Amino acid sequence: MNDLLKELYQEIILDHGQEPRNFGTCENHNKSADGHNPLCGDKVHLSFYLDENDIINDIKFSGEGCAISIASASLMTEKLKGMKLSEAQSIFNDFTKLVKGDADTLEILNDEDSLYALKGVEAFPMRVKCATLAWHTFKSAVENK
Amino acid sequence: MNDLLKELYQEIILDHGQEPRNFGTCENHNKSADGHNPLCGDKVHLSFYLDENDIINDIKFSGEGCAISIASASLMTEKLKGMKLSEAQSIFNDFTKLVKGDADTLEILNDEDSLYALKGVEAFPMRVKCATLAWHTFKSAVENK
Amino acid sequence: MINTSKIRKDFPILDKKILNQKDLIYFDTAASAQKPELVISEMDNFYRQNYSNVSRGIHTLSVESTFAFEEARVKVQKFINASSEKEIIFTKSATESINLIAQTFAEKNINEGDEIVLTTMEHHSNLIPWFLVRDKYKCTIKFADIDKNGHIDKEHFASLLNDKTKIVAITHLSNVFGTETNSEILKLCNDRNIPVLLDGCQSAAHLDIDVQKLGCDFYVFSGHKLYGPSGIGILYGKEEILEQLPPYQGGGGMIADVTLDSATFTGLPAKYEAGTPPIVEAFGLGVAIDYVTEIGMNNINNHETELTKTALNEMMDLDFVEIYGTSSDKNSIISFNLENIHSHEVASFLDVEGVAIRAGHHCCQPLMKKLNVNSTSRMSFGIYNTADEIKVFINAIKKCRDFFKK
Amino acid sequence: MINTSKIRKDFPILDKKILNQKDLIYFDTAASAQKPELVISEMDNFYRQNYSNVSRGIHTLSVESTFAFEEARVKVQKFINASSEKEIIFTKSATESINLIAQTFAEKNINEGDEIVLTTMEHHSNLIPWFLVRDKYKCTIKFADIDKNGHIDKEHFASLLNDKTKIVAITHLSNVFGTETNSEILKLCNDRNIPVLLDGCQSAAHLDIDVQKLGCDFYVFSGHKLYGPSGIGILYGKEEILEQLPPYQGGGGMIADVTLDSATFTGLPAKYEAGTPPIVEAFGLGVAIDYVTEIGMNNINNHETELTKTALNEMMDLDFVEIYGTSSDKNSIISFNLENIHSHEVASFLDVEGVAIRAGHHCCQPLMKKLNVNSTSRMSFGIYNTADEIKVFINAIKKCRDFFKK
Ligand SMILES: Cc1ncc(COP(=O)(O)O)c(C=O)c1O
Ligand SMILES: Cc1ncc(COP(=O)(O)O)c(C=O)c1O
Repeated sequence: MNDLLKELYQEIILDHGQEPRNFGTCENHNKSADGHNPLCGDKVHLSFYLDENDIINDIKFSGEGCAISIASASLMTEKLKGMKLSEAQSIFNDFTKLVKGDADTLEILNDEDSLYALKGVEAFPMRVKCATLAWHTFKSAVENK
Repeated sequence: MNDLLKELYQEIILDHGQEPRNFGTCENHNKSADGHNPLCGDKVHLSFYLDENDIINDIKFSGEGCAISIASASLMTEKLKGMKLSEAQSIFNDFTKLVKGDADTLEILNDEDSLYALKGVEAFPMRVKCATLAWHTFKSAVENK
Repeated sequence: MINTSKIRKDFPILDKKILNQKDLIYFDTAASAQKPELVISEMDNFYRQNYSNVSRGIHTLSVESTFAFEEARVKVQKFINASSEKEIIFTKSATESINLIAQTFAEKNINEGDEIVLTTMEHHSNLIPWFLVRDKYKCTIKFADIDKNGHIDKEHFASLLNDKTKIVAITHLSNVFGTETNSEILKLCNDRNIPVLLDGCQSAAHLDIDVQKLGCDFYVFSGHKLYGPSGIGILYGKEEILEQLPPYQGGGGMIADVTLDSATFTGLPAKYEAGTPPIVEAFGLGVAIDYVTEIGMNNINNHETELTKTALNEMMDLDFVEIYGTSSDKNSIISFNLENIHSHEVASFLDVEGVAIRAGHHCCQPLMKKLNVNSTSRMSFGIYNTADEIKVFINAIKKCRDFFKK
Repeated sequence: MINTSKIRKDFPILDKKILNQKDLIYFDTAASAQKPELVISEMDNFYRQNYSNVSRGIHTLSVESTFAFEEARVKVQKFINASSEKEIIFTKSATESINLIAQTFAEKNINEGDEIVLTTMEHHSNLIPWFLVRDKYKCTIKFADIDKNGHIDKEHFASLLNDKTKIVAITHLSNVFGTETNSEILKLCNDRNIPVLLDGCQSAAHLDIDVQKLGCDFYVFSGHKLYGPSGIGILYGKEEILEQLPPYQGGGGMIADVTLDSATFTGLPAKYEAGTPPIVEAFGLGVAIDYVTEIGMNNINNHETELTKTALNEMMDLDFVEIYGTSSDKNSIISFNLENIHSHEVASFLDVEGVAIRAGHHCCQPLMKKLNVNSTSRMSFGIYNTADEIKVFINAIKKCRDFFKK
């Protein structure tokens, strides 16, 4: 089987794609947003609770989409849970670079990180939107009042 | 001087272009129309009297335009004056062919005819509209109620 | 039958190796067709030898460009058998053609409470222009049902037509099902004197089109799906209707006389071609029309329906493939999903195998909702495709299933 | 200074012999520019190697096309120094760009009794779109006076602005006079917070454009006048304004979500690019922008104003030539008439000499009326023109005068 595909669909991606973690809606949330990829119709709903110290407490997502978008959303929620908002935003930047093929310029993430599983996306530029859908939704949730 | 230009601007064309015959409006007319070349702004007004035997009696034109369009209008009025409408319409067809380079297929006009002076237009396809402006105006006057 | 191996040599892009190794198998012609050498090189040559702006100039290049441009119009006219070249308007795309008609037709003919009839399988480009009309004129849109093969339900359709129906706008060949609209549907409209717009985006490249026989009042298509260049669309409209409609865009070339207080407009087709038109694109479309006409639309149609049958039969044998519409009158387009695999995965997987297919909603979101899917994969054929390519494809989807099963 | 002899080699059409004998002297760049080899061959190559539809596909060709298309957008953005690529909309022509803004801006902002300010020298493409708005919304259009050189009368212009003025739409460089609109005119609008549309059709190829410095809210131009292909236009609009305006055309690609009852639209720029866009044309325009940027807009400007001065001086010495606008800040365009000779005769005569100029009203009928002429001849320059060509031209108009005098 082709190496690029193996890179793209690592075990962890297929796993999270089929059995996403943190799937659902947080009962107690103060931030949420809907994300949407108009090119294919994929959708994600994200909700989380940002506490008074700007820590992301509970975070969950739901939606339909391809393995990449679902796995990415699942890995994102795992990553962000318990994290400070400002740090999450830096990771947003790093992650975007990672999937676009700019891994050399990352500031926080390193190749031990679970998010690195999505590095294979760089060889499939049209899938970048799939990989970043959840992250953009996170961003709009933050910006929503 | 170039032969094509000599063909286009024969003596008779320059003459009619500068001193058009039948210039003005017929006092007594029952047919008239305005013609207009939107590409350059040239204009012609044509009026004539069609008697009960379908003979074109008096016919006059006015307007502004290039030497070709004015000369063509002038020569047309000379030609059509006193002519039966049906014959005029056949000449319309012949004339159109003549300036478009189809002189071989003419039915009435022959190379003795004064209208033949406009044969040189065939080498300047963008001037066909100039040469036929008066004729199209004639046609719409006939069609006007 | 057509000589595919000869035809394939006409398409330079077919020499492409995907990821430097796999032969390109282009199964995405419904999105846009590839271009034959002839179209590419004639346009190239036109820019080198004859280019200038059209219509307004007197010099040699202007003459050459203008005549080439108008000759292309006549080629289009003959290609779809319109009765006059005045009925052929050059636009930038089929989408623009539909917007043009929607806006101008509505301005003249549609009032509050009037009705427009579409179907539930229309492409967004034949939906949204009418939604914009609906918002503006407070009219109603009714949607004809379709069956699972993409055939319009004749009885339901008939029941929608009434004295308030001002226009019907429907696809001629569905870009999801590949099925052709039955002529009886048009007949129903003709009988009631209701103008019909046919969206010919998918039919122009696959069927022998005769707009007069079809009984449509408007027919639109895009050059890029007919082996022509990007940037050019066609609007065919019956002269007596177009003449009555107001102008759409204003600008140079569509003006008879202007003062600061008012303007009068020229006749057809210039009235609807404000501004410098897509000159070389129109010329290139003319070349593409020559090219397909030479091969013969009926031969093309035979070749493509044959391929479609072959693919359909093979795919129906695979239990992990769900096909949307399996009727035997399908033409050139097959939409499908692999069990439990998102269409994106299928498309990426096939891409690596060299096979270009499309994945997504195909600009038919309402239809996707109706089919109860998020997206589908779609393969579509053109004159250059072969049965061998279908074999590679079948093999590839099997591998894809295996890859994602583990 | 630029190296004209090197540049001339880049333009294949300059090898053309008119009527098989005369060297082509192309003085009609204001109508449409000729194309450099690079633009022609890169587009050719794109069709051979990378073509497919954009945005919606996942396969390799779709990726290549999409990235090339979006890269072209960024090139345009940088070329005119827009602050974001979202502000760059691909249309089919400047004419369409103006119509787009006229319709959407009016829908949102213009009501009965409101005012629009234009000038008396606007091109039909910057007149008629506003006439259509005037008819629809019963607003008023006011026309700023110009002097005999084509400079807008600043006082008169200022006197037209008031609280009812909703938008100002003016040419940046007159296609008849070749004079540039003074920045003070824009300042007057900026001071009053009145949005300004600049018609950049003639300026984009001759001036170094910075839309932010210019202080315009909209800027439009056509690719074909900037050495790019036909079939592509640009609309620049400030993001915060475009975001507020309603959609123009509806269709594929500009949709977020659709049901049969309603649709939501995507953000900029897709919102204004319904349907398959002019893909290869956008790419080709990007190549053209690279080409002129490499030469340098300031160098181009110097070269062309120099040529204009040379021609103007020579022509002013000829007593049978009437020139429209003789101010020294003319750029690239000279309109004129030969005494007692209609512009058509001049154009045909020059054509036979190999010199391509334009004759007619130049889509400026109101201006022609104001100048009290039926038509004019117009010569216009591009990067490939030379002082030697001007000599041939001067000689030719002398011969023309002689020919028609006898
Ligand atoms: C000043 C001006 N505005 C608008 C236009 C219209 O441009 P286009 O025909 O490319 O839409 C032109 C060119 O003809 C022009 O010179
Ligand atoms: C059925 C149908 N209608 C309309 C369109 C829109 O065509 P275009 O994008 O060329 O305007 C398409 C193609 O995408 C189509 O398949």
